[in-house]
Parts: sequence; structure tokens; C-alpha cells
Amino acid sequence: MAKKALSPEERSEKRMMILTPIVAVLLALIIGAIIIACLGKNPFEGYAAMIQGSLGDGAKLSKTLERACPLIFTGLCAAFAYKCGVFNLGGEGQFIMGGCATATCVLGLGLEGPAGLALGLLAGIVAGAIWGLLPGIMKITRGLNEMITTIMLNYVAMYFMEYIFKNVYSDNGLPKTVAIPQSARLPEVLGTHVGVILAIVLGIFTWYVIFRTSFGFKIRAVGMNPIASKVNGFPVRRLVLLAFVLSGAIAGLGGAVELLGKTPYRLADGFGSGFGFDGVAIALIAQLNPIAAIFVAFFFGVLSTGGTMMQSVIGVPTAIVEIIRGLIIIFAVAGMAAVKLPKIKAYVAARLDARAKKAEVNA
Amino acid sequence: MDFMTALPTILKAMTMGAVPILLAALGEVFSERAGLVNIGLEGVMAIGAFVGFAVGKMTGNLWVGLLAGMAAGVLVNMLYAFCTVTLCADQVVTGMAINILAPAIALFGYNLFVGSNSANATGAQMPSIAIPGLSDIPFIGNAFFNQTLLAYLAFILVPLVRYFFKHFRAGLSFRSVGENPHAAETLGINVVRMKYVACIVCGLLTAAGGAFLTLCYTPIYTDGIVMGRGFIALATVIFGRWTALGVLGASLLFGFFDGLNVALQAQFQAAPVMFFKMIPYIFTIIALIFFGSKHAGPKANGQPYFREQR
Amino acid sequence: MTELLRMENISKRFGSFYANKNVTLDVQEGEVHTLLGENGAGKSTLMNVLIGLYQPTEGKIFMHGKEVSISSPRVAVEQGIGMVHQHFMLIDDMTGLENIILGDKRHSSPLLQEDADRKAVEEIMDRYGLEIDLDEKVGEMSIGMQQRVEIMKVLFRGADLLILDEPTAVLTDLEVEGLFDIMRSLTAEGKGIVFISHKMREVMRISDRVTVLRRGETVETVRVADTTEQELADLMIGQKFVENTYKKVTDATKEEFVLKDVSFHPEIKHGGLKDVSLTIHKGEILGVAGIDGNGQTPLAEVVTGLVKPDSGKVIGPDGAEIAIFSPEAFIDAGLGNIPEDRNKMGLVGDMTIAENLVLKQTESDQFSLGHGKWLKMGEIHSYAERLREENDIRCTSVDQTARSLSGGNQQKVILARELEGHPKLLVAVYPTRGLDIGATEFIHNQIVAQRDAGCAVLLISADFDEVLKLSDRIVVLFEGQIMGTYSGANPPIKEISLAMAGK
Amino acid sequence: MSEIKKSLSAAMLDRRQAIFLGLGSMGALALAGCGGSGSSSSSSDSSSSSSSSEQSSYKVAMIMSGIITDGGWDQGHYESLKRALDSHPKWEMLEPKENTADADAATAAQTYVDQDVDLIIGNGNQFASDWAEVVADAADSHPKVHFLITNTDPTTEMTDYETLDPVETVLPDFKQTGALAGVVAGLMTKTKSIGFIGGMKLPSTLTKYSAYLAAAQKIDPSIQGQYNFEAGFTDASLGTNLTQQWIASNNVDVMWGDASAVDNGARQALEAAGADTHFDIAQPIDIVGDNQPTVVTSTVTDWMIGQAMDEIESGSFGGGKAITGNMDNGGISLGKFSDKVSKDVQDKINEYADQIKAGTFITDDEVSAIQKSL
Repeated sequence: MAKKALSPEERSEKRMMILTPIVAVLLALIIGAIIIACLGKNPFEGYAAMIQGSLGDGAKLSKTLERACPLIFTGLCAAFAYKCGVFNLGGEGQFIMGGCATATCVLGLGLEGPAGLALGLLAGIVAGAIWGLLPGIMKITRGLNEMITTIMLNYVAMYFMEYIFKNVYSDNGLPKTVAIPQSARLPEVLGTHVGVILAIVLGIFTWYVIFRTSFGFKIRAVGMNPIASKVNGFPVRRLVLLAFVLSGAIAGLGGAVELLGKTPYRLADGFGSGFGFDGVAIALIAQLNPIAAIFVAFFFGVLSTGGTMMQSVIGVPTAIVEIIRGLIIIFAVAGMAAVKLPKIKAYVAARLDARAKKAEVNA
Repeated sequence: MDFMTALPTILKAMTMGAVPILLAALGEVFSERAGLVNIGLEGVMAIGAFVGFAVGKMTGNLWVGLLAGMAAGVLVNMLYAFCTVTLCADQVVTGMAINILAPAIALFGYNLFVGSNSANATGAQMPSIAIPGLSDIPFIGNAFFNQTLLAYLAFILVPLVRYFFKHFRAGLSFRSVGENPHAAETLGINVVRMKYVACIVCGLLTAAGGAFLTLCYTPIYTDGIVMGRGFIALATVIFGRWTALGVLGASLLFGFFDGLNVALQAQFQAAPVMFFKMIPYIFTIIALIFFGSKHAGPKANGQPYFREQR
Repeated sequence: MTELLRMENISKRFGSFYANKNVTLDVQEGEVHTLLGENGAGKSTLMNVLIGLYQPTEGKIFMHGKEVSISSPRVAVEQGIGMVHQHFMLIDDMTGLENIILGDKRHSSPLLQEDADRKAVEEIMDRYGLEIDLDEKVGEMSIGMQQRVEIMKVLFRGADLLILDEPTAVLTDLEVEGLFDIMRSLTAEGKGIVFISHKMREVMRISDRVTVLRRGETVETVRVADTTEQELADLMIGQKFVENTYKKVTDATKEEFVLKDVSFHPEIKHGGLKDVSLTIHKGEILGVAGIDGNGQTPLAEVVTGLVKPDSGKVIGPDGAEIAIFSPEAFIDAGLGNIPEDRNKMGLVGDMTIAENLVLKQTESDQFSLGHGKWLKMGEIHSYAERLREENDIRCTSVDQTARSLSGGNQQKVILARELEGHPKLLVAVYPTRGLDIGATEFIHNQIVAQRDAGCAVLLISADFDEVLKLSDRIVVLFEGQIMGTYSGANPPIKEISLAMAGK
Repeated sequence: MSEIKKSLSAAMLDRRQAIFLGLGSMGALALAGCGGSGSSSSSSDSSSSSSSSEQSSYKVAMIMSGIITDGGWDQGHYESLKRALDSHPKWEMLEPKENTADADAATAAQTYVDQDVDLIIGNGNQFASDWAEVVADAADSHPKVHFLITNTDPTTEMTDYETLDPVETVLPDFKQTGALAGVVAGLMTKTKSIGFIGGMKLPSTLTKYSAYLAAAQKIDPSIQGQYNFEAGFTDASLGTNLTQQWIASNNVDVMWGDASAVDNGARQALEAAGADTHFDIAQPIDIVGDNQPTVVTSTVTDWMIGQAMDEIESGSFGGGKAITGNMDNGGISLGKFSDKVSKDVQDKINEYADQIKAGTFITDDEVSAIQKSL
């Protein structure tokens, strides 16, 4: 393929777009360090503990991967939907409904072995898809703003799950479901459940679908300019609906994998909580690129597992990790917006001219 | 369960539940009227709740706490304003960022403030003032006329906001910025300044809604005390048709369903209560389906305003 | 009559292009002075200089004989200059009165003084016969009343000189009469009016003097009494010797695309179609002439399947009546479409040039395996490179975003995409609007080449030169109706330009 | 002119340099990390070398889902740990791990296992299901690490554990707690209607309520009980609204809560309804005092952490034993009384308390009869 020669502005804008998340992360870590220092603790020791706690050895690495796995799914869910201009904030609800469907299917039908596993994953996908379809239909028919309907559906899903693990499949009265039978669980490879590999493969597959298929091409076109897409013969309403359904299915699969792959293999209070918003953040920082989302999700996993280690080693409140995560997103958002601003572009172009002129002078 | 005996308590829960949503929704009306959809209400309410609680506890004066909470709310919302108005960043994305950052700051502040001394954990509460005579009316008396001063102020704010948008010159300019910013610009209205003012007012009111949760509703601050009320406030603005009266009606309606949910939980103790807990959220969706058609709302709502686009 | 306004050799340069070149214009008190000129003759630039949106490169402006410098619209209002825009600057959700007093700072108190202002507005309304329902929401008002609100906004702020930019373009005949009465009562009170219009009939009836602009320069200023419509039309269009570079086809017979009595929102004069019938033959360019806003957009939308007509029939290339009105159906039936708005409708700005070039063909075997399962990026890239050479699209690389291209190059990308598929019918809507001479020339050649290859072309354009230059047959569209059909070989220019003006 | 431009672009952080700087700092952190891990592993060598029996110092860490100042579940655990530390000078406490999300529960335990903490305490049975793997790994790699999970019945809730050697649980005799509260409620209630709010529908919660109602009905059979077992632990407004409903519809005048922050809300409603006619029995810490006008007494639970520490010191800890806390070993007790409880009522309460201690006040089947009806 011919080397991509972009115009100077284009190339600089692309590089700025890649640089922004990295700078955002560094800035957030620096401010986090300042806060830790103000608390009288040694930030370097803290960050060392964070890295050691998450990547120190094989067991920790697998823990971090397993912690990042659901975030990859919800990140891909948000990224895929946003690519089509759909603000699906319902990743958490779709994730939870996926888990519920898997539990109902495996525990309800008393399935065992690989059949149970396969059916469980399938149930998760279908349930997630349906939970994504609802806001889609509301948007297509009534033009409802999907941001609010998806958030409300998150709460409905949370309480529905409560019904599942308290009243339907409760483990003799305890507020958690009976464990998934051993044979129906996701097998482990090198201490990490296969779900992680499934997530990474799905990420690469999503990249392929979005950037290398005509369906993905149309999804992107509708996301960037729905009017031009309509004029050029794309079925805009059908594509938007499909974006809802597929992003819901991805989150649903995430729920199924979390239940079938991670101890305690049960639905309980707090299953999937927080993964939705993290997914949205990951999609934004990864600028909607599925493969970048995998890395950002892994970094969030490091932040979570490492943050726990840092908290116990240097004794800072865990909210520090939350603040660092929040700062990363704010800087990334502000940075990306600033890069696009005409003023900044003009400034960058001026610098380029300066350099080009200098080159001429030297030549 | 005889509905009649439970009704006064449901109404009491209604008015209590409605106030924080009403305040946040009024703030959002200012913001959306100036064309800024602020998804970050949840975060601003969390900051208002924590700072209100902490400063109220430190100074011993709840009203100082409320003002501090409102000031903190404005600070956080200025971050939103800078990103969306000056940098023209995407409003949804910035709102989401605020929803993640602000509660984290509040939780971090709470850990520092309370530390391990549990005496700091529970704060005082604003006394509720019963208006003599009115509060004795059966059924609605206790609900509407036996409230904290902040609740009364919130309800009084509704006609004031209505009057502002109807009869104030600034009110007219506000509406024009949200509807057709270019037209407003040709008439000499400074669109960017107006949007910043909208963000300040939105920060003040939303944070006040959050502070109500810790100063009048419950004596403690917990992480996640806002419980989705920010998003419900967004929904009430839509089916309140972006008007002060509409928002009052919508938030009272939501408060009623919240009260009903608790009444059902209290009476039908053996039933699976989680379905009662779903009622307020399902109601919001259904209300949006009927009221929330996309035509309503300021025309230029949610679009960044590029001055150069003559 | 005393002099109200004098603009002395005003020039305005955008880069190397002179929008205005030493233009002189004077308006006396109590006079209606018309500014006449084709699209792009520099009228709106001159007016934007007058109301302070642009600063003149050279020249001076005098009000009541005193030199003034107008740095912003606000200063213009203070100098008593007010402009009624063609696209109204109104807030639909507010009442008439609210729109009028919006942003007005005469009262010191923060409260609106609605009663005082209402009295002042009603006094102006009576004096000039401006009938407005002040309490009705502007969104629900008739177009005529909305225009009167715009005029009141300017009068309320004490304007002595009013600029009316194409005011009659949006009015019904009855409303035009109402407007003229208002203008007469304004001039009777000593107000000056600059009237910008194309409609010869109205110019002759209402104006005292006319200044004709062509290509940014003042051709002549004449008194209406001493001239005729014909003379003004010639001055406006100039001695039009159309260099007939393109061979005209007169014998095209095979009907490719037929519209029979097609109506779409017939009640809306300037946004609808009423009983339009036209036939486009294979290997022929049918030009649709007419002033912007007379039904061109709905016609384009019907012919490209974006909207379904209220009544009437559309016959496709295969002779059968088209039932499903959707862009996909029309594209499958062999439609090529150069849409009216390049950015909004033609291109996906954030996608690369290569992607825009294959926008409609991602599922074809040429660019993907297994009907769209795997995009052949290399294939797409080399295809884009080829089209880039053939269509002289000037860009550093085909992987650049479409947004970063100039207008001309963007249009070339659209053209390359649409024509590569050898469409049976090509609809071109304002194809060269806002393009430089070179790009315009290139696009005209491509369209004619496509016609010679047997494609039926429907050219919709407000640029009269373009229609004359390209069309084998010309129809004139005025207020949603076909006024007449003329041959393209030796077009009766005078007759057509009058038909365009509504004769 | 070109001078200015040169200095301008030179001074400007060139983009390539910016990336290099970014990567460089990340690298430095990573190096520090390896250094860091070196240090912590070295510290673990030193402690494991000394023989485990008469170890000079011990470390204990507590992991909780809430915060230490929630006025209920986690604060009760924290104060029990404080009490145990006062009586065990050799023990040193690490910073408690608060706000532990369900997904991070296993990692939190693992971080303390890595630091060879002698005793890791998990507040509540949700940790029982999350720690199966951590306990299995720690059993062989870190023999010195012991786990104490509270409010968990090892026989039913830890079935998927490979080994229970390093684990013990604490199961207070909730029948006694319930009975004590029931006695106080039975004696204090005027309207013969009492209420109970539970955070989660656990078997232990059901036992508490059943004993509470059975004891109250022992004192006055006409007493009616209202209950809610799923109020969660954080939504105080729910506590307020629930209690208001019960006061209005069922004129409840005595409340007993087991839902941390939600109980705060309940007390708020009782106070609003009249502090001298409506009473609250707090749990699991003693908060009687002037800033709590409605609280008449508290049923205090001590999680027997001291006993666990003694067993670790003596080497007899582990094997999946369940330490039972009851009135004999101080696991369960009644806090001090507020001035609203008259002297003779206090005597009657103490008299009944002795009967409860002896197990003669209410029989098991009376309790299970109620429990079945829930």
C-alpha cells in the first residue's frame, strides 16, 4: 500500500490526536503525585506499588487482565455505538442483563459442560442485544434522547438482577446465585480465564468490522454525516438500530464472560457496577479505536488492581485512583477538543511554516 | 394496605424527594435555554452534597455550608463551561467526564474530612418549619407546609424563574441564545458571556439540590447519595418542556412515584421489593415516551457556537 | 431632495478577488433606490460593508453628508442604518413583540418595559401601516408578517436608511402589494430604502432610481422613468454573446425520465412544486433556469428520491412508474446526483478522499471480497489515485480528509464518484456555485462529456450563464411552476430572463 | 527575524522530544517499581525467618465494602478491631481498606497476602465467596497468613473452598441479639407495634428479626412487627420514608435497625414524630448520647477479633472453625441505657437478659416458627 503522505496539517493533527491521551495520562499521574505528596506520602513509592501490584508477577498480571476484561467489553460497546453517532450509556445495564440471561440459562436449565458454556454465552449476547434494542426503538420511533433512556434502563437492569439472585436462583437464602457448575465455566489458560483472550479477539474483530467491512464503513459514515449517508443511499435508520443492538450484544457477552469466567462465578450485589461509565471513558480516551480501547482498558485494569496495592502500601484513600481516572478523562476530552480548535490549528500551522521556512533557508 | 392512610406520608415523601430534582432541573433549564446540555448534573450534585455537609459541619452553620456547596458547584461547572463554550468540546463527553471526576473528588474530600473520627460522620439538619394553620390541613398540610426553609425557597424559586424568563431583559436574551445564537449576535447579545452566566446559575442551583440531600433530607453523606437524581433531573427538563412550571410538575410527579415505591415496600413486606424500586425509573422512561418528543426544546440546544460562522 | 447616504468608490478585496471595485452609490431621503445585479455581482458584499459586517478595502461612506466609519452592525444601527436579511434573523419561539425588543438597551431597568415598548411599536405600526400581531409566536406567523417584524426591528431602533435584501423573494403577490404600501409610507416620511431584487416587474413599479452592478462594478445609475425593463435586463446581463462552445443536441427523443403533473406542498409558493411536468431525454441536458428559492430544492429532492411527491407520477428509465421514493431505489435505477450542498449532502467531511470516492460501491466485487466482507484497501487506494489524475483533484494525498479540500476540489471528488458509474440520469444542482473559473470550466466539460456518452442530464442552476451555456433545452421555474420551455441552441434570452422574473 | 524564529522553534518542545520525555518518565516509574518490589520482598524474608510461635510483632488488616464511619456494620467491625488491639499490644494495624468494590475484593486480600499480614479480616459474607482462590494460593505460598471472615457459616457458604486451614469465621448468636432487642422493644413500646430494617436478606438477618419479635411477644403477645430486609446500607432517605410510613400506617413507636446509614434515616423520622414517644435501639455499636435523642440503648456485637488473635499467637487458628460470639464471651451485649429507660424497666431488662443468656427466655422453635412465616 503506498505510503500515506498526508498534508503537513493533517499529519500534525493526527500526531496531536495520538499524543493527547498520553499527555492526559501523564498530567493526571503528576497531579495525583502532588496530591499524594500533600498527604505526606511518597508518590513514587505509591506508583511503584501500583505497577508492582498489577504487573509484579504472573498471578498479578492475570488478576489485572481479568479485571480489565469486562472493561474491554464495555469499552468496545461504547466505542462501536459512538462510531455510529449513538450515545449508548447503557453498557452497564446491557452487561448486567447479559449476566442475568446466562445465569437463567445455565442455572435454570441445569446445563453442564461445554453446551452450558456455549448456550450461556449465547444467552448473554441475546439479552444484551435486546436491552440495547429498547433505547434504539425509542430513538428511531419517538426520537427520544438515548442518553437518558439508557441510564434509566441501567437502574431497571440492576434491580432485575437483584430479583434474579435473591428470589429466583438464590443460594439457599443468601443474596447470591448458586455458583455456575465447574464444567460450564470458562477454562483457564496460564491462570487467566479464556474470556480475556475472547475480549482481545473481539476487539480486533470489531476493528476489522468497523474499518475493513462495508457494513463498518456505512456505520462510520452515518456517525459522521447522517444526511450525506441518506443522500448516498445508506439505510440510516436500520444502521442506527443495528448499532444499538450490536453494542448491546457486546456488553451482554461481557456480562456472560464475567459470570462464567471470574470467581465467584455467581451473580451477587455489585456485579458489573461501575463498568458502564468506565467503558464510556475508555471509548473516549481511545478515540473510538477498538484496538486502542483494549490498551486503555488494560491501563484501567492496572489502575484498579495497582491502586488497591498502592492504597494498602502507602495508605492513601482509594479515592485517589478515582480522581486520577477522572483527571485523565477531563484532560483527554479538553485536549482533543483543543486540538481541533481553529486557533490551535493555526498556531500549529504557523509553527510548521516556521520550520519549513527554516528548512528552505538551510537548503 | 389502605391507600388513604398511607397517602399523607407518600405526599410527604413526594415533596421531600422532589426538591433536589427540582433544583437541579431548574439549573438545567438555564443551561439548556442557553444551548448547553449539561449531563454532569450528577457530579455537580455530589460536590454540592459533600461540600455542603462538610462546611456545614465545620462551621456549625448549615446556611454557610449550603453557600459553600453552591460555590463548589459553580467551580466544577466552570470546568464544564471552559471545555464546551471556549474549547467547543462535545457537551455529552464533557458532561460524562464531570460525572466521573466530581464524585471522586467528593469521596476523596470526605475521606480526608471524616478520617477515622466518626463524630464528623453525622451532621445536623435544617429544622422543618410548620406554617401555622396551613400545615394542619389534612392530607396535604404536613406534606407541603411543614418543610425546611431550603425546600420552601426551592418552591418559591419556580415562580421567580418563570418571571425572570418572561419579564427580564436578561431572560429574553437567555432564550434567544439557545434558540438562534446568530440572531442574538446580530442584536448585540454577547453569546459566549451569556453561556458562561448560564453555567454559573446551573452550578449554583444544581449544587443546592445536592446540598439539600445532606442538609435537609438525611444527616449523612455517603458516596453515591445522589443515586441517579442528576439524570432524572435531565429527564424532568425534557418532559417539563423546558419551563419552570413544567419542571415543577415533573419533579413532583417523580417524587410521588418515589414515595409510592417506598410505601409499597413498607406495606407489602413479603413481596419482591426490587420491582417497587424500579417504579420511579420505569415511570421516567414512560413519561419520556409520551412527552419527550424531539421537537420541543431550544433549536440550537447542544450545538457548539463558533463565532466565526457568520 | 437632501442626500441621505453616499458610498464613494468602495472596493472590497478577498485575497486576489475583487468583490467590489470602486462602487459609488447615493440614496436621497424619501427615495427607493434599487440595486440590480446577477448572483455574485457584489450586491450582498456592498451591503455587508454598509452595515459593518465587512470593512471596505478602499472608499468612504457619508451619512447626511458627514463621513462615518461603520466598524460593526451595532455602529450601523447607531448611524440609523438597518438591514432586513433575506433569511430572517428571528426567534421562532418568541412573540412578535419579544423579537422586536430583544437586545434593546434603551431602558435602564433590568425589567422589560413591555407596555411602553408596545405603545412605541404600535405608534410606528400605525404610522407606516405595518400590521403585526405582536402576541403571536413568530414561528406561527405568515412569512409576510415575519418580514414586517424584521422591518419593525429596524424601525424601532430608529433607522433612517433601510436595506431590503430580496424582500419579495419570499412573499405572495398580495403580500408584495402590502410591502410596497409600507415602503411608500416610509419614503413619504423621508426614510431612504435600498431595494435589492431580481424581479424586473417590481423594480419598475416601486423604485425611483436603479444602480446596476456587474462583476463588482457599477455599470450605470438610471432613473426608472427614463428606462425600460428591456434596457435594464440588458444592462444587468450585459451584451450576452454566449460563446457557444458546446454543440447542442436537438434531436434527442428517447424519454429517460418523465415527471407528470408532480406537486409537492403546492400551497408553499417558495418551497413547493405545482403540477410540474417535464421530460428528460437520453443524451440531452435539460436546464432548469430560475431565481433561487422558486422550487429548485423540492424538484431536486423529488428527482433524487429524497421525498415522495404529494401527487403526480414519475416515470423511470425503464418506462415503469417509480413507486418507492428512496435514494437507494433511485441509485440502483442508475441515478447520479451532484447535490445542492457539497458538505452537508455530497461528502462525509471527516472521511478521506479515497473513502468518499468509493462511498456507494463498498459492496461491489471491485473493492471488497465477499460482497463487502473485506475491503480491498489497496484496490480502493489505486482507484482513488486514478480518479485523482483523471479529474485533476489537487490534493497532497487521497488519504487526506475531504473537509480539508477547497470547494472546487470537493466538487470534483463528487463528480468523479457519480460519473464513474456511468449513470443513466445525472441530476446536477447548482454544480458550480462558489467555484473558481477553472473548476467551473472543468465541471462543465465533464457534464457535457457525460451527455455525449448517452446520459440524460437535469441541470438545476440559478446561474443564468451556466444554464445558457450547457442546456440543450431550457425550462424556467418560477414560484414552483414551469413558466415555459425554450430550445437551448438559440435561446431567446430576453424572453427567458423575463420569464425568470415572473412575466 | 530568522533569529527569533530559530529560538522560537528550538525553545518549543519539539514533538519528538515530548514523546521521548513521556516514555522516559514511564520507564523511570517502572524501574522504581522493580526496585519497590525488591524492597517489599526483602521485608517478607526477614519476618518469615523468625519462627512463627513467639513472633515479636503481628500485622492485622481489615477489608470492608463501606467506610469505618458508617455508624453501623463496618464501624462496628472497626471498633471491635480497636478493642482487640488495645488488649493485644504485639499487634499492629495497617490502614483499613475502605470502599472495596466487589470486583476488587480478591485483589485487596492478595495485596495483604503479599505483605505477609498475619490476620486479614473481611467484613461480611460477600468476602467468603470472593476469596476462594486467594485463600487457596495463600495456604501454600504464605503459611503465616490467616483469614477471618465475619458473619459467615463455613458449612453452607464456603463449600467451594479447596482448604479451610488458614480460615476462620465469626458467627455471633444472633438469636441472643434479637432477643435482647425484643425485650427492650417489648417493654418500651406503648402502641404495641415495633419495626425492623435490615440491610440485606441474609439468614442471619431473618434470625435476628424472628428472635426480636418472639421475645417482644413473650412480654406482650399483642405486639405486631413490621419489617424490611432489603433496605441496603447507604440510602438514608429510604430509612426515613419507610419509618414514616410505619409510624403513620401502623403507628410503630420502637425501631431496631441492622442497616448502617439507613438506620440514621429511621432515627430522623422517629425524632420528627416525637423523641419522647418514639424510641430506637441502635446496632451494632453503642451510640447512646445526647446527640441521639431517640436511642434508648444499643445491642453491641463484638466480632471476637481478640480471640482470633490469641489463637494465632498460640498457633491453634484455622481449620474453618466458626467462633461463636454470645453473651457469655462478651460477643453480644447491651449498651448503656439512655435516661428515657426508667430504673425498674432497666432491672426487668437485666433480669430477662440473664434468662436469654441461660437460653430459657425463648425456645428455638418459637423463633423458627416466625422465621418460617417470613
